[in-house]
Amino acid sequence: MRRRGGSAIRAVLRAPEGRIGAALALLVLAIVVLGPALAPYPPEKLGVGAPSAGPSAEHLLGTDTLGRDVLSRVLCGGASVIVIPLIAVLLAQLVGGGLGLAAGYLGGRWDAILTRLFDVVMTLPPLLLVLVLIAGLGSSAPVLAVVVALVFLPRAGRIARAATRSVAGADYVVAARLRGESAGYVVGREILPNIAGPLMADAALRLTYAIIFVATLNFLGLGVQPPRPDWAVMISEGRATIAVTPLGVLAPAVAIAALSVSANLIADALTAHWSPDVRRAGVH
Amino acid sequence: MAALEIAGLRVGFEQARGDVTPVVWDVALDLHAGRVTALVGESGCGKSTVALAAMGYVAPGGTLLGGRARLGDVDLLGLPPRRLKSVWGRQIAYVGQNASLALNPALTVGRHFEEVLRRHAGMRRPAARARTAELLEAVALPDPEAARTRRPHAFSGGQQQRIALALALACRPGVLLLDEPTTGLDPTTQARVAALIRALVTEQGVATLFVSHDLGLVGTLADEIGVMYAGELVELGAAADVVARPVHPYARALLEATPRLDGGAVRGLPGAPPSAVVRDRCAFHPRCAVGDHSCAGAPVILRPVVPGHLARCLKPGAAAPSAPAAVVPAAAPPETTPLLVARDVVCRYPRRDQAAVDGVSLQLAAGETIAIVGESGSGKSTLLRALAGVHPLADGELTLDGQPLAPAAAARPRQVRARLQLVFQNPDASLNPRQTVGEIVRRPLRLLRDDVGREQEEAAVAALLERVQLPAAFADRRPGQLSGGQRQRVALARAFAARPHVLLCDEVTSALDVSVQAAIVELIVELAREQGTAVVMVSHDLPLVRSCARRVVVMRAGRVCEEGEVARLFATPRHPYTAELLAACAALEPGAGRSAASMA
Amino acid sequence: GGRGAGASGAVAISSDALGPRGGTARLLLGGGGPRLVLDPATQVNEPDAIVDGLLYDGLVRLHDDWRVEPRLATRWESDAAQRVWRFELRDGVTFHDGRPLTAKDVVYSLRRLLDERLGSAVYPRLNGELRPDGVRAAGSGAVELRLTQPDAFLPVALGARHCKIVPAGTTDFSRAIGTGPFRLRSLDQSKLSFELERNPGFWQEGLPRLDRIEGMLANDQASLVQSVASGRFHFGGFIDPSLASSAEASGDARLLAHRSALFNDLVAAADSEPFTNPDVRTALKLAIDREQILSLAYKGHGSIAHDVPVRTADPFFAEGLAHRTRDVDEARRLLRRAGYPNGIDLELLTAPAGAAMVDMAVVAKESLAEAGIRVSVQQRPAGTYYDAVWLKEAFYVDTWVLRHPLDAMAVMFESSAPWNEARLRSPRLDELLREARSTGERSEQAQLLGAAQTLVADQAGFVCPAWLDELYVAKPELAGVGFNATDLVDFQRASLG
Amino acid sequence: MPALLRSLLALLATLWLISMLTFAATSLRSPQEVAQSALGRGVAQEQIDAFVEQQGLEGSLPRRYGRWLGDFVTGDWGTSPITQLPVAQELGPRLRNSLILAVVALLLALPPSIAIGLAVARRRGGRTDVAVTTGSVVLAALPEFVVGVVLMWLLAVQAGLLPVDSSGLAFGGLGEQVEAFALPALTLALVLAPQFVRMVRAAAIDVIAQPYVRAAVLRGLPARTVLWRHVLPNTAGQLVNVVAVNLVWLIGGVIVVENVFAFQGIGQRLVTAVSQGDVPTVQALAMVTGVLFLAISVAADAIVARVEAGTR
Ligand SMILES: Nc1ncnc2c1ncn2[C@@H]1O[C@H](COP(=O)(O)OP(=O)(O)OP(=O)(O)O)[C@@H](O)[C@H]1O
Ligand SMILES: Nc1ncnc2c1ncn2[C@@H]1O[C@H](COP(=O)(O)OP(=O)(O)OP(=O)(O)O)[C@@H](O)[C@H]1O
Ligand SMILES: [Mg+2]
Ligand SMILES: [Mg+2]
Repeated sequence: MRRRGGSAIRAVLRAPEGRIGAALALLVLAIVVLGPALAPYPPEKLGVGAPSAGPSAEHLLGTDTLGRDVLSRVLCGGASVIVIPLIAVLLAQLVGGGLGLAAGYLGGRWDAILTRLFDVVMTLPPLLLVLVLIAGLGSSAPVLAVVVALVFLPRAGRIARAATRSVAGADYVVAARLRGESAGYVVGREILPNIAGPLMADAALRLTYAIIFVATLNFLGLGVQPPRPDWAVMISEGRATIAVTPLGVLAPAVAIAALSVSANLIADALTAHWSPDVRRAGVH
Repeated sequence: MAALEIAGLRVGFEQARGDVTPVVWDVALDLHAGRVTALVGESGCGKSTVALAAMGYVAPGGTLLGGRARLGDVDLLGLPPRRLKSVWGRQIAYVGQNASLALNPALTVGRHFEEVLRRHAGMRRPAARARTAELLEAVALPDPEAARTRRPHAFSGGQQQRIALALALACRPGVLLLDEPTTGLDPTTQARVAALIRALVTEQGVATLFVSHDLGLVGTLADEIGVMYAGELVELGAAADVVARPVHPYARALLEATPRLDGGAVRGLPGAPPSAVVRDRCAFHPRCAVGDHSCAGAPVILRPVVPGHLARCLKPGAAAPSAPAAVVPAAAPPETTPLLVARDVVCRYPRRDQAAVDGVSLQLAAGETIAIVGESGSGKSTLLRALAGVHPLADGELTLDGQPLAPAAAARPRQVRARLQLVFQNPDASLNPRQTVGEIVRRPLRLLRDDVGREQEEAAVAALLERVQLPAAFADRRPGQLSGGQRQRVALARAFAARPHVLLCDEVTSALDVSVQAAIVELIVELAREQGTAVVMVSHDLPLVRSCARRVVVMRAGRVCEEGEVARLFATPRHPYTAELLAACAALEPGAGRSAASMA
Repeated sequence: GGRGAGASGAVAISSDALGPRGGTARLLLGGGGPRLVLDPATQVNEPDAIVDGLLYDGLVRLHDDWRVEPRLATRWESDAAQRVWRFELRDGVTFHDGRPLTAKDVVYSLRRLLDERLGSAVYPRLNGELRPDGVRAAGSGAVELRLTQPDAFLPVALGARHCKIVPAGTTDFSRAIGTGPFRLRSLDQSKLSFELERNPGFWQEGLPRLDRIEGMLANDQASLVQSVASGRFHFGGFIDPSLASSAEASGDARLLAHRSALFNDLVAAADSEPFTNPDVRTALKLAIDREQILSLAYKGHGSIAHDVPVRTADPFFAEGLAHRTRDVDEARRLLRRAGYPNGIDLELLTAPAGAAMVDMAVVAKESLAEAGIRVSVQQRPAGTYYDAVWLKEAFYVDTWVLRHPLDAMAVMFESSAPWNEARLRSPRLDELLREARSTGERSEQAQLLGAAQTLVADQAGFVCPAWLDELYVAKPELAGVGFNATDLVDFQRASLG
Repeated sequence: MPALLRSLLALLATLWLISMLTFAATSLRSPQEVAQSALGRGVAQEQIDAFVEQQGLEGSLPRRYGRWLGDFVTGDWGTSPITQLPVAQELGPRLRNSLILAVVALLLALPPSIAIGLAVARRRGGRTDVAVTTGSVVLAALPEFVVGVVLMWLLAVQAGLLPVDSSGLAFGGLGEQVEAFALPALTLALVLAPQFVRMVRAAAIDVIAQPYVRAAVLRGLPARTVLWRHVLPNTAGQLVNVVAVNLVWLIGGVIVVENVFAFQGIGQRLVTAVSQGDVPTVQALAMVTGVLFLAISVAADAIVARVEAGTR
C-alpha cells in the first residue's frame, strides 16, 4: 500500500463512504456554525407560533409545546455535541496517546504499570464509569469533557501503546537505536510517522463514540440542561409529545444521526486506509 | 495419451478497476501418468496460477481468458461449477503451498479424510476410517490410528505435508497438482518429502505437476521441467537436459544463481521480472546477457531447439559474452589479533528456561568472512543481536580490538557503534516506510561519521547508492517504491555508510528470490573486500555459505557443535549433525542422482 | 363556634348515581418519589396522597370550596374561644384487620403528627397551637383537642391529607391498615407497583364500586399519556400541561382536570440581594405576564393568580388584588429607583420536579425581560433540587398544592414558619393570621384574611402568576372519579362501565 | 490449575481496584452534604447526625472504605437513603430484568448477524455487501436513544403494534411482560447487530482467504459444507471475543434503553440514583456491573481458549 502523500483528507476523499461522510460532516458543521445566523427565529423565543403546531410555511419543522420554532432550535442545538466530544477526544488522545507511546517505547516496568492501569479503567463499562463520576462531580460542560476524556483515555493509550510496540520492535527502529539516535528522534521520526495514521483513524472512531456518549448523557438529563437548545435534550423533552409533534423529535434525531454517522464514515474510511487489518473490535 | 492436457492457457487478474492484466499466456503442458512435470521460475511468474487454472479454478479477481485442460475427454475449463466439484478431489487433486495452512486447524485429521471420502467415494464412517489409516500409512506417518483423532497443529511441518499428500491421494486421482509442496521445510525434511512424492507417483501411476522455484530440487525429482518467465513457458524439456544443458538464457541464469554445495561460484541475475505478460517481444530481453535488438523487435515463439527440448528464444544456447567475475571467498587474511571476540556468551529470553544462546565463543579477524549456520531456532539470530548490542547478555563477554565491548549498544561510544553494523533479514521491516532512501542513508553519515560535513552529505549519499548499484535518483523514493532486492541494497548502503569494521548479516537474502539473492551476496563480498570489513553471515543455506565464507560455525540448540574452514568442514564433517545437514543439502543438489533423493 | 355534622353510622348512598360494581381499574401515577410512602403522616408526593387516600380515612375531608365533609368524625364543635374542640366519632367503623375504630386510635394518630421527630408536613401548621398532651379521648366515641391558642380553622387543618387515622400503636406501615375503602393486597417497592382490593367492611355502604385497583408509579412523564391511550391503563396522572394536547389528540383517552389545584411560584428570598429591596420584588410582580404563563407554560389549564396562594374563586379571596394589572413601565421605574437604571441580571433556578416548573421559568424569562429583568434560567436535577436549592438559594421556582388560605399563608409566610421561603418577616401578618384564627365569625375571618393577602401581595418575595390544573387522562369507561383538596383524587365512587 | 488461579487473582485485584475507584468517585461530597441531599426538606441537625451514623459516613475516608467493602462482600449493601429500601433487595429483580433484556437482545441480534455476515463475506464486494457494510456503519453510529425513539415512533405511535414503554413489566399478564421486552430488546439488537455483522464479515473474509478454505473447495466439497464446516468454526474464537467486547457496550446500551422505555432494570435505577445522589445504590450498581462484566470477560476468554485450543 502506498502511504505517500496520504494526507488524511485525501485518504478520506478517496473512499466513497469517506466522501459521503465528509459531505455530511461539512453539512452538519455548517449547520452548527452558521445555524444561529440562519435561524429564522431566536431559538429560545417563546410563542413565535402556536404551540405544538405542525410544519407550515412560517415554521418549516413546526413548533414545540412552548411555541418555539423547531427549525431554529435544531439550527442552534448542535454546539455541545460537537464541541464537548472534540475537546474530550483531543484530551484523551493527547494524554492517553502520550502515555501509551511512552509505555510502548519504554517497555518494562512502566509499560506493565500503565497497561495494568489502562486495563483496570477499561474494565468499567464506559457509561457506568461516567455515571459514577458524574454522581461524584456533578454535571457541567467541563466536567463532561473531562469525564468523557477519562473514559477514552485508556483506550487511546492502549491503541497508541500497541501501535508503538508493533513499530518499536521493527528492525528499522532497532537500526536507529544501534546508530545511537536520541529517544526524541526515534519517537518523533521513526515511530510517530508510522503510527500517526492509525492513531488518527482511531481518534476519528473515538470521536464517533464521544458524540454518541455526550448526546446520550444530554438525553439522560445529565449533560446540557434546558432551556438551552440541544439536539439530545430536544429528543428527551419531545419524546412525550412524539404523537402530536413528531418533528420535534425526529428533526434533532436526524441531526444527531447525521453527525455521528458522518464521523463514523470518516473513521471507517481512515481505518480502511491506514490499517485495513485493525480489528475494530479490539479498538474500543 | 496425456492424463491432463493443458493448452493455450491464458489467465488475467483485475488490477485496477475493470482492467484485466494477463499474467499467464498460452501455456501448454501435458501431464503423463506416473511422470512428474515440474514448473519453475521466479516468484510471481504465474506458476501457481497455471496449476490452479489447470483444474478450472481461478482465484477471486481473476479471469480465465482462454485455453483448454482436457482430463480424459472432458475440458475442465468448460465445465459448470457443479460438475467441476465432482471432478475436484476425485479425478484431479491439488496440494497447496505450505500444508500447515492447507489443513483446517479446527478439524481433526480424520475429519478431513471423512469429508472427502464420503463426498467422492460415498464411504460410510467405518470404511472411511480404514481407508484413512491405509492412506496415512502409505505416506509413512507414524501411528496412523492415533493421528486420525488429532488436529493438524499437533504435527510437524513435514508430517502435515504428508497428511496433505495422503488427503490428495484419498480418492485415487489420476492427476496430482503440487504447488511448492516442500517450500518452507528445512533441507532435511524437504529431501524426505520429495523422495516420498517421487515414490508415490511412480507407484500409483499418477500424472503429477510439481511447482517449485527451486531448479536444483526439481532437477532430481522431475521427469520433465518447464521454466516459466513472466507468465509464459520459456523452456520445456526433459529434466536432465534442462538442468545439464539449459538453452534459454533465463534458465541458465537461474541455474547459475543457485548456490551449489561444491562451492561453485554463484552469479546474480540483475533486474526484476515484469509483473505482467509481455507479448510483443522477448520478455526476458531487458535482463538478458546474450540478446540483442532483434529480441526486442517481435514476439518470440516457443520452438524446439533439439527434439523434445523447447525454448522461447532467438539465440538458444548462446554463451554469455564475458561472464562477470564470480564471487570468490575472501582470501584467508594473515593471522592477526582477532578483531571481535565473544567469550562464553549466554542469552536468554524472559520466561524461557532454555537459554537461546548457551555459552558460545567466537573469534573474528579483520577482513574475514565467517558464516553461522544451523537449523531454525538454534540461536543464530540471537547471537548476532547480542553481538550488535540489542540483546542483553546473560553471561559472557565481548571484546573489540582487545577492548571490552559494552553489551548494550546504547552504552557503546559512538566510534564503536560505527564499527559494528547490522543488516537484517527482511528489508521490508528494516527500512522505515515513511522516510526517503536519502534520509535513511544520510542518518548514519550524520551520526557516525565525522569526516562527512553537512554539505557533503548529499554527494556521499549518491556515492553510496552508486556503490550498491542504485541510481542516485532513488534517494527521493520511499522503500515502498522499491523491489525487495533494491531495498536490501539500500539497507546495505546504510550499513556501509558508517564504514563498519564488522558487518553482521542476519539471513540477509532468505526473503529474496535466488536470482536476487546471488546478486546481494556478491555485493556484500565485494564491498567487504574493498573496505576490509569483516563479515559475520548468518544463514541456514549451506551452499550459499560455501560460496562466500571462509570459516563456518555450526550451531545447534544454542551451542556451537562444529567450527572450521569451509573446505575442510564440507569435505569431512566431524559432528554427526553437520554431516546430516550436508547430506540433506546434497540430496537436493541439481544433478544429484534420483537415487540420492530416495533416501527417506 | 365551628360546627359540623353528618348522619351517624353507616351512610347510605343513593345507588342510581353510581356506576356498576366490580372490575379492576389500573392506574399509572406520575410525579411520584422513589418509593410509595404508606405512612400517611409522612407521605410526600401526589401518588402517596392518592393511594393513602384510598387506604386510610381522616376525621374530615376538605372540598375545594373548603366545605368540610364529615368522615370518621360525624360532628364537631368548639368553645367560644376556639380553644377546645370536640370531635365525635362515627360508630361501627372497623380497620382492615377487623379491629373497631376507637378514640384511642384517633388520639394515637394525632399525637404522632405532633411529634417533631416524625417530620410530618402538618407539624409546622399545628405545632404552634397544639401539644401532644392536648389531645385526649373523651370517652370511647369522641376526642377532645385543647389548643394553646385559638384556632377557628382547626377542622380545616385536620383535613390535611396527612391527618389519617391509623390503629393505635402502629409503627410499621407496610401493611397499611386503615379504615379506607380499599385495603392493600400487595406492594412491590422495587417495581413501584401496588394492588388494592375492596374493603368489604367499608363504612359507606355500597362503596367502593371497584373490586380492585392495580397501579404503578411511572418515573417517566413521556409515556404516561401513551400508556393510557394504548389501553393498558384506565387512568394516568399527573399529566404535564405540555402533554395535555397529546392526551386530547390520542383519541381514546380523555383529559380530566382538578381545577387550579396547584401553583408554581418564583421565590425571591427577601434576605438575599437584590431582593432585600422591596422595589425589586414588586418590579417582578409588575413585569411578569400572567396571561402568557397561563397560556404558554400551562396551555390554558389553570387560572390567573395574583401573587397570593388563594384562588380568585375562593370565598376568602381579597377582591382588590384582581384589579391590579401588568405595568412594565412602573416595573422599570421601580428598578431605577432601586438602583438598576440599566435593568438587572438574575439567575433563576428551576428543576423538572413538578408540573411545568421548567416551562414556567422559561416563559417568565420572556416577560421579565421586557422590563429589563434579564433572567438566565438554570435547570438543576430534580433529585437534589429540594435539598440543594429550596430554602437555600435566592431566586428559584417552587411548586405547591392547593391549601386552605389560612393554612397556606401560615405555612408559607408566618415569621416562624420553617417553610417561609420568601423570608417574609411581618409582625403585622402574624397578627392578622392570629386574629383570623381566634374568631369564629365568617365575615371577620374574611376581612382579616383579605388584609393578610393584600400584605403578602404587596410585600412578599413571592411571585405567583397562575394556578395550574392537575391534569389526568382516563379511559372513557372509567367513571365517577372525583377530586378534592384532601386526597386529590378520589376513586371511592369510580366504576368501570 | 495455576492458570485459572492466576486469572482469578487478577480478577479479584481488578475488582478491588474498581471498588476503590467507585468508592472514591462517590465519596467526593462530604457526609454532611450527602445527608442533606438525602433527607431533603428542612431537617434538623440531629437528623443529619443520625443519618450520617446510620449510613456509616463518619470517620476517615480509608476507614469508611474499609467498612463499606467489608459490608459489601458480606452481602450488606446498605440502605438507599432515598427509597429506604435495602439496596440488595431492591436491585435483585431489576438485575434479573436487565439480564433477561440483555440476553434477549443478544439472541435477537446474533443469529441473523452471523447469517448475514457469512453471506456477504462470501460475495465480498458485491452490491449486497456494499449495502450491508454501509448500512452497518450508519446503524452502528446511531446512539441507542435515537434508535429507540425512532422505533417508538414507528412501532408504537404510528403502527400501534407495541406498547410505548415497559410498564407492563411491573404487572400484567405474560403477554404484557413479553411485550415490555419487545421495544427495548429490539433497539438493543439493532444497535448490536451492525457490530456483529461487521465482525462476522471481517472474520469470515479472513478465514475464506485462508489456504485451507481454498483447499477444501478444491477437494470438491459443496459450498455449504465449506461455509459451515470450514469457515464458521474458525471464526468462532473471534466471534466470542467480539461478543464479549460488545457486551461492554451492551451494558451501556441497556442503561440507555431502559431509560428510553422506562424499563425497570438496573440501568434505569442507576441513572435515577445518580441524579438523586443515592450513593449506596450507585456504589452497589458499579460493583455489580463490574463483577458481571469481568465474569463475562473471563468466560469469554475461557471459551475462546477452548475454541482455539485445537487451532493454536
Ligand atoms: N488474487 C490475485 N489478484 C491479483 N493478482 C494476482 C492474484 N494472484 C496472483 N496474482 C498475480 O498473478 C501473477 C502470478 O502469480 P502466481 O501466484 O501464479 O505466481 P507464482 O509463480 O506462483 O509466484 P510464487 O512463487 O510467489 O508463488 C503475479 O503477478 C501476481 O501478482
Ligand atoms: N522474542 C523471543 N521471545 C522468546 N523466545 C524467543 C524469542 N526470539 C527467539 N526466541 C527463541 O530463542 C531461540 C533462538 O532463536 P533465534 O531466533 O536466535 O534462532 P535462529 O537460529 O535465528 O532461527 P531462524 O533460523 O528461525 O531465524 C529459539 O528457541 C526461539 O524460539
Ligand atoms: Mg505460487
Ligand atoms: Mg533467525
